[in-house]
Amino acid sequence: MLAKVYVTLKQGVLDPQGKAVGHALGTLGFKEVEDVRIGKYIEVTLPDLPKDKAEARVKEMCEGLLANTVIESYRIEL
Amino acid sequence: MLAKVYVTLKQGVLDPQGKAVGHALGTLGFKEVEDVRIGKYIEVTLPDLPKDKAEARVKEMCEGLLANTVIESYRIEL
Amino acid sequence: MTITPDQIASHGLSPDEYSRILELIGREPTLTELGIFSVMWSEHCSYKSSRIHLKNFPTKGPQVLQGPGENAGIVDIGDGDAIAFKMESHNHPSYIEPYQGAATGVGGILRDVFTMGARPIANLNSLRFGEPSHPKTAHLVRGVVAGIGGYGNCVGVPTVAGEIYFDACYNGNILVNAMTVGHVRQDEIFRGFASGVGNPVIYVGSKTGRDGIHGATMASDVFDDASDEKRPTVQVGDPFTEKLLLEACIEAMKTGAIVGIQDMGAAGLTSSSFEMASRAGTGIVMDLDKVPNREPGMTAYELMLSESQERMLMVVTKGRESEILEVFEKWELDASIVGEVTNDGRMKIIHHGEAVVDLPVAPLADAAPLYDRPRQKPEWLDALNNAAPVQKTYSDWNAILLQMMGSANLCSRAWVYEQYDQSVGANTVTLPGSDSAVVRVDGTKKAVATAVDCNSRYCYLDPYWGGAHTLAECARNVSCSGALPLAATDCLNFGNPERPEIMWQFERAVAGVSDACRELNVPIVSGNVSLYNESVGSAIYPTPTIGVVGLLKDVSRHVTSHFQKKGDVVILLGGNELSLGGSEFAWVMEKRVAGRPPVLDLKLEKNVQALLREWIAQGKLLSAHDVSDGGIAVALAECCFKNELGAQIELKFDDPMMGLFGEGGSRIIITCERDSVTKLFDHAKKMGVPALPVGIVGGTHLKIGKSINVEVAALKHEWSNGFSNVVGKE
Amino acid sequence: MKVGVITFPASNCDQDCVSAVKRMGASVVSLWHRDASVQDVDAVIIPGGFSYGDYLRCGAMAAHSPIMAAVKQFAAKGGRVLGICNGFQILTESGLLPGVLMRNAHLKFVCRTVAVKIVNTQTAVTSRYKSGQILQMPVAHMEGNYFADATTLATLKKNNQIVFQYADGQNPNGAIDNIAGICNEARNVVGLMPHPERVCDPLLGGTDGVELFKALLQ
Ligand SMILES: Nc1ncnc2c1ncn2[C@@H]1O[C@H](COP(=O)(O)OP(=O)(O)O)[C@@H](O)[C@H]1O
Ligand SMILES: [Mg+2]
Repeated sequence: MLAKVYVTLKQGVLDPQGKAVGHALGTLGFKEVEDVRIGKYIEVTLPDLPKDKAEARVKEMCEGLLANTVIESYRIEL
Repeated sequence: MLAKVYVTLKQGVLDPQGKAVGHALGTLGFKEVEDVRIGKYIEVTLPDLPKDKAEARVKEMCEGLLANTVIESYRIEL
Repeated sequence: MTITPDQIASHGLSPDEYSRILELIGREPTLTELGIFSVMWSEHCSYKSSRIHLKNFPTKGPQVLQGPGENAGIVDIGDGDAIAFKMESHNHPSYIEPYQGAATGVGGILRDVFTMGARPIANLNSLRFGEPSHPKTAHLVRGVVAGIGGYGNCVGVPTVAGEIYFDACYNGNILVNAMTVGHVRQDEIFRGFASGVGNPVIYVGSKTGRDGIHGATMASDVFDDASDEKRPTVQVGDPFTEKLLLEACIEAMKTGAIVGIQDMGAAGLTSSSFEMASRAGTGIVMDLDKVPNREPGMTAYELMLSESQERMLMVVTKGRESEILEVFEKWELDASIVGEVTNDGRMKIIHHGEAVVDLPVAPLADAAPLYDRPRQKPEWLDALNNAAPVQKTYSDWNAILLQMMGSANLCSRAWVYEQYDQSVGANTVTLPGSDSAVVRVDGTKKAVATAVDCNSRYCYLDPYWGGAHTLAECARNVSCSGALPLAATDCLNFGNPERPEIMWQFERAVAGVSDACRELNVPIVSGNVSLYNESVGSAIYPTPTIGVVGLLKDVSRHVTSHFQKKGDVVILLGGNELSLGGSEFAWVMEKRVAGRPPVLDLKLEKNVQALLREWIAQGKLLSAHDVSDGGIAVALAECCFKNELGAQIELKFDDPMMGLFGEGGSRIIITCERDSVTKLFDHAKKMGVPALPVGIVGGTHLKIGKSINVEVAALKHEWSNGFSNVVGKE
Repeated sequence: MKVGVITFPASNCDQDCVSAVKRMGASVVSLWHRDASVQDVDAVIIPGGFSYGDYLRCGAMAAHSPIMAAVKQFAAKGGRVLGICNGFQILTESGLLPGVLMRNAHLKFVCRTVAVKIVNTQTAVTSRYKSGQILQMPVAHMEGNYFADATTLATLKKNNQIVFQYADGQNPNGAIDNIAGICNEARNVVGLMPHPERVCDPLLGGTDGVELFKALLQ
């Protein structure tokens, strides 16, 4: 089974990459762009598990490694 | 409005980052992890536009900057 | 299954070459075998068009421990130390995907050096892009530079020198040449031999995927408009794995169990296995089921032709496999025994229990086709040589110098090299920005100085003299730090060899480089050829890039190109007839490439460099900078910037344009203390080397005769900001 | 004095730190990322480089290695820990230092010599410098853009935990308040982005890093 993890910077945390990309889009003529935020999209392949078990496991992975919970939030989709 | 862009490596393209993270998860005790692929999740804030217009615009952004279409595919959600 | 003419053609093999295959093996090849022939006989691997000319290179000398034919050349630097180095191109992949193309180029050349047992101590690169205003240029520059940095920085090898030039001839075909210099103890050199019948063959490093299948044949395909759309499986570099591979290989070599080792470069498992067997005169039997792979269902064809990066093949003393496997386990890398050395001179490959390849090794590796392709001097060349190098007249020399300093080919390259870790390893004595980089050999008082160069406009106007100038200038740059040039590597970037005028350029350039090598005592010990550098039918300028490595016996006796302090005396050492043919002046002012490049007197060049080195070794000089593109006005300005010191120069010339901006070989601006001047001039006179006192360091302005009087700060401002015209403001 | 220098997969300044420490006359214990103890060392250096390729987040995977568990215990008992560049990133990822090192504002790797000001002389590595002293040291990183939220930043200032700042106009990466290096509250754990180990030899263009290592070894 495939677990999808979205890692995004928390509100208020500086996103230098998003800022720079937003700026670059502006100079490329996409003047309408108001903001860009860049996060990660992670696909974890697992053996088939009951959904709640899988979710708990992936949550552990997020807390343990995939996200830095000081500055990032994450969301899991199964 | 918020456009969500998912950028992932094309099938068959090496994902060194995913490989290293998968390996690290294994040593952290998540032995069940079979594979990890890491992509980008980008949020672009735009002024409200008709959906098809917005989609066309964001597509242009992807082709022009957000994705490296030689090795990456992208998917847009509005 | 029968091989169709289409399949033959799509493998880049001519009907003649195919007949030759049939003759060699006495039957029709399998598809995998056809693939193997196609990569082994590709221009990239077999050098079929270039080999007869490469024979002209001088390759020997008492300092040469390993000449061409191995993964890298090696020179002796005394006390049991040696330096391994090589340069290689990654032009086509970098045009398609600049970041990954350049990154994997660096990865490949690093492996060529550490496979010899050498620890890489420096990276260099030589880059050519189209016009700054071309819509693709900025994107390509950004990607390539980031890719070179991204890879080398992660592996922890400082990138210490390089060059980057812009010209319309590279609009559709950029050049990315990467060079690595490594240090090895002479008794710890490894070579790519599959020796010892019965010895196991071990595969180490990354798993094999479907990357870059046909990369080697792609590198030999002419680019056309359609290839902008062609999106082959691009190889992605993994510098993290490379770093582990480097450390693991060096550790494994220390066990003494490795007999031979070779990186998997272009044509991956195919070329590494065939070349190792061929060098040793042995055979190999290999089971592809043992090859670590990262995608299910890979065919034998794909496994043999994949160009996945960060992989090596080694032959190990039988019975000692476990020592090697343990090292790779420690570094958490794949390692797998995939075969064994045999004595029948054949390559036998088994996949899923079936023999899919059974070929004689020697004919594939050594008896590849060899062409003496027709050559003809281009008919347009005489007219071009006879045309005036410059067409207009000029007068405002201050403004012109400011404009020159900010131009794309002369301005500061800090934007580029600040993206490279220049000092990791804590041995970089001279950082980028001088004539050559100086890197200390760890734990000794020795250092190597190294530089890369090519003046492709000269090569276009006169490939012979352009080639000679290129070698001479590169050696001069190394001499300018005080080091004795020991040997060179080259990367010969040319157009389509099937066109007689390209082959003529090739032959002349090789001849020019060779003669300069002989005269200056700098043999070629390794190199690479990149042909078919064309887009929509037009070729790049001939670009035979040269990298030279030199030795400083005592690193404390070296200089940089920068003026050191007020009151020092400026001397012009050497000298030659000047020319504006192919000059930077003509290019900046008129976008014009015409006339003849300057003459080069190789005897004089040799004496100038020898005297320069002698003086530096005696501690008599404070700085030394060679006068190259842009002429003496530009060279003097460059001397001023680092320490923000002006100079008052009394040069006499009738024609300011020629005097200030004319170019010529064998000229070096040096500075010394006031009280050593007389002795130096006496010495120069005795040696028959021209030397001219031209001025004094100091002040806020650069003054040259009656023509130039500009504030150094203003010049530096133009020079520092010039590159933003290429890549845009930050 | 015995100094432990840790090697992670793709550390690449570990040998440079070893040389710098040996130059000061101390002995070196090489520690491997899988070791569970820092042995009997007096100080630990977490060197620069690209541990785990800088993949995912710089320092994230290294922060979870067995040796870092040992370093945490060592630090908790007051042991001196110096993290340089990637080592600084590993210290923030493992929670030994607050804040985070983000991608440089211009998104490019940057390697150049910058002027760095000593702000706090009361730490394990700055006791031999004068307050306000300017050092010339190279930086070489892609992620050196120090960031902390307002509360954390206020705490850092209140406790005088900012140890190094880029001199005005020299900030190479967009770091908040020009922060180049910080320490923990107890002042025994210090992280900085510039590379002092590359300026310990006059031949290499400077010796401004010498006193830093001497202080660490005191
Ligand atoms: N232009 C050249 N000058 C000198 N030696 C060359 C040149 N081109 C190739 N060689 C030598 O031929 C051998 C094969 O080169 P190459 O195929 O690039 O090696 P690899 O497969 O290891 O990258 C090497 O020893 C190389 O140094
Ligand atoms: Mg090789």
